Amino acid sequence: MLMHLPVLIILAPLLGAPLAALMRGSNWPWLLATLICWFSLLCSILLLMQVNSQGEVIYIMGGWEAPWGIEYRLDFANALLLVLITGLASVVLPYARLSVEQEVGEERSPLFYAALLLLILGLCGITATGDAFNVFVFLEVSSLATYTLIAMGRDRRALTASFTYLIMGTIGATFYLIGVGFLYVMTGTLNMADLAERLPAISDSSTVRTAFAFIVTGICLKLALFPLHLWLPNAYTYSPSAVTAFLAATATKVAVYVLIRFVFTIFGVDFSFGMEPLAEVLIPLSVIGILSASTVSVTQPNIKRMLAYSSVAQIGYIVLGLAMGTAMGLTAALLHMFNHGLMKGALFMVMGAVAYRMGGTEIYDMKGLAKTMPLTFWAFVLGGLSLIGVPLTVGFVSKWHLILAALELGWWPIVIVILAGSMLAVLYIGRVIEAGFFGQPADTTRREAPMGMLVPLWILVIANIWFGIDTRLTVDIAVAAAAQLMAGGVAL
Amino acid sequence: MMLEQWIDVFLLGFLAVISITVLRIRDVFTAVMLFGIYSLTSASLFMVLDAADVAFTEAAVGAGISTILMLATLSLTGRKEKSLVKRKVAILPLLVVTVTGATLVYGIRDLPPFGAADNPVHVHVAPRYIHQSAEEIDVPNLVTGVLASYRGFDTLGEVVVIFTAGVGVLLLIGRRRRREKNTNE
Amino acid sequence: MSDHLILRIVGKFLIPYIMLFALYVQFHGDFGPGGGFQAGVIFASAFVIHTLLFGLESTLRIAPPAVLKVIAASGVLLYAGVGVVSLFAGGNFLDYDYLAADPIAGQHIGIMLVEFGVGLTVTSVMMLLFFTFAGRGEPA
Amino acid sequence: MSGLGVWNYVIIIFLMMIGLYMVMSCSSLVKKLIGLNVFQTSVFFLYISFGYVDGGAGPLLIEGVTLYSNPLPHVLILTAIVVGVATTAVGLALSIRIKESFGTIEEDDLHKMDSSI
Repeated sequence: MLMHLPVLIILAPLLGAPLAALMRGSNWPWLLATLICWFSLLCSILLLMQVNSQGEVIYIMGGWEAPWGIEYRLDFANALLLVLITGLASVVLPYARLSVEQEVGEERSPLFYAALLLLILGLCGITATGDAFNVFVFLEVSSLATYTLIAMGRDRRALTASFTYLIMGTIGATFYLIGVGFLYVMTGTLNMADLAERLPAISDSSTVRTAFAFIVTGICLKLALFPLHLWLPNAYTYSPSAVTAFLAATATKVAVYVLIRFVFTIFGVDFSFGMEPLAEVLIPLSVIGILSASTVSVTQPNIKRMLAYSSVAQIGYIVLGLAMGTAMGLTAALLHMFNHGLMKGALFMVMGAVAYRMGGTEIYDMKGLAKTMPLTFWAFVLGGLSLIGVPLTVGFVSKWHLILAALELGWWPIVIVILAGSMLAVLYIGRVIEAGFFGQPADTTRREAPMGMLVPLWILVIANIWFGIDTRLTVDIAVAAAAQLMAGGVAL
Repeated sequence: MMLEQWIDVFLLGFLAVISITVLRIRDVFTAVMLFGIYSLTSASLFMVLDAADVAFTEAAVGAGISTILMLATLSLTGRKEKSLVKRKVAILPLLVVTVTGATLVYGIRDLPPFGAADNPVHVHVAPRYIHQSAEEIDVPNLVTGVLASYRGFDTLGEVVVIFTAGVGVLLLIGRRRRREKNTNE
Repeated sequence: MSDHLILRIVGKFLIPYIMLFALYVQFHGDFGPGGGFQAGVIFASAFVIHTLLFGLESTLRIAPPAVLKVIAASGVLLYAGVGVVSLFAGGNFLDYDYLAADPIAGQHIGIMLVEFGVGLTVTSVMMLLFFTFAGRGEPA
Repeated sequence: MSGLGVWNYVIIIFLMMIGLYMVMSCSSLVKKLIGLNVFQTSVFFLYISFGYVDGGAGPLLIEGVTLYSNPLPHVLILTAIVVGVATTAVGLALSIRIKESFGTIEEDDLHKMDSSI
């Protein structure tokens, strides 16, 4: 069965979603979904090991070799992302049971877990595939599930947030479709590796350049790059806690991955950075994004919204790394993609626990948290330190690599921007920690979050520290992935 | 076969007229009905371009299901678009649309000729579907062969998309009706 | 609708033929335009007409949403199941060659089954969509 | 490219832009969804135009015919149409919920109610 690993990751949630939808109550669908995520995580870890030993794993669907059929093609970059997606899902799902019971209700639980599995399925599908159109199909699976899940939030503004995302997300996906169509008409193929082979010969045509513009714009809408991030803050603020935690940690990362795949593997570094002004467009946007979104974060009274704006800023760091167009920049982008998933997952899970006990996520709900919910509070402190980029956390590792990449190019202003962003993070995280330590809670009784939430939460926090100290695993994989991508992505 | 191309352009022109009317009209109900006509015209356009399966689907989905669902929605949300006061042109959307359109016009400059048999799309990948599927799959309808076998995984994704829409709609608006009924009975 | 006698009778008369046509489209998809998706939409439209003529309550008695949910899920499971069977038969996921001794026969079986899966899911989801939208407005 | 071919693509782009403009400028959420459909449908035209072969037969194997239109774009667009209707259904369901919770589906009014939208 080991040769079928790539498809097993997809197959588990694919079979699980319809079954979960048919179940009753909330415990059975939850249990099924959790087990499925664990199974998928196991598969993705095995797959990452396979990639490590073989360099690349190819799986052809239906026995039709590419470019006639659809293939899954896994290298370090997407194998690592699969581990992140399934790993986060494996942590978020156990955590979700209590908060979903409270926020969504038992009656809708089976369909809710089905939608969550479909979301995971869609994200894994986008990540693993080697076919440009297949990306679109699974993008829509994950998007439709996302729109629904966001709208499950209790605040009525969740509905408008979801609708806004539906409109912007569909425009983004359609832009992507236009771009892929233009590539298809020029080459006759939809397979990514085949496209990469055929594009250099015709890269000078206006059609290919337009395709590039449309694909990059479409994906940037999905990954919420400033100024296309307008859908994100509301979507993250009003969706159910578990959904926010999972989406914030994975959904935008998958879009970043698609961007990396197109820029580096399909179009190639020479085209993207040599013939197209990719760096000239993306670097200013990400710099403005980092500074403005971090500044907005400082003033937000709602912590979920604050973290959402912080996510826009973090996306800025990732895009900044990949827009450098160097192996080091790409390494930093991939590292931050993984690490930011860990820290934002942890932080939003903390907010879910706070919402579960306090009923809200405003800053006054955080007052005196150190006394009332000490374990939850300390998880926030550690996650926050990681977000700032304090040494011995994952945040430090990725920001350190980003700074190294900028220094390699001699881009001092960029280094200052990165540091300024971290300073702003100190401000917005610091003010929450201050409220937690010195604020007076309305009710001083101790009411720690239930174990079912604390354990998954702390697993993620410990991962933040673990990968911050033992950097071999992540850094080695990111370096290897960047080397593969820079070399044209595929070990041809 | 110049005639087909004339019909193609004529139908597209007709679609342009309908779409402008839909844009300008205030009554959403009429807009939805016009959208139904738009879809049916699209279906004929697909037919002219030899895409029978697509035409079939567009007629059933666009003119059928989509329109019905929109009408059902309107019966709940009201049919008028409100603000009759301001009829101004929105500046930002116009700017975005102009830039996007200009980029696309730039993009079609280097497109291969419309309908030529030696275009890249007809030379690479597709020939196997056309010439070898008789031995490999033996299904006369090439679209079915590609859809269900060569790119069967895409179609699996398509079924999942539909299923997701079902799950989504049930989660969003499937619950209250049942509860109301329960309290009533 | 009760006074629209002609509509009711013509409609009633049409429904079985629409269903028959849907089945034709479903199983003739190998030879002509059509397939599971189109068939599913057409099949669902027969029930839409039924609802318009006889009211939602009576249609829901024939096609209860709980059953439709099961059918929708089973369509997806059937499609994925074909893939799983081919996995266990020694091929790759969705490799229909392994479904029968002869690859061509395997392809035929595989295509028929997955198209049927598509048809099941599309029919039931389309009906569910319509019933849900129509039911939302009904004064309960 | 012959004159008619250019017109084919130019009108398709025009339709696309009408759809996009409708999505961005219309106030009613249902009209936004109509615009989204117009936008997507015009992309479908683009794909089908790519697959068209002048003088070719539709992609149904017939004895003695060698020139066929390309079946691949047809397959892709079949999938895309399904995706489109799925998105529309979810969008419409959301509009109904928005109407029930806010009392309106006009974007302007929604903006007035919640500055954060």
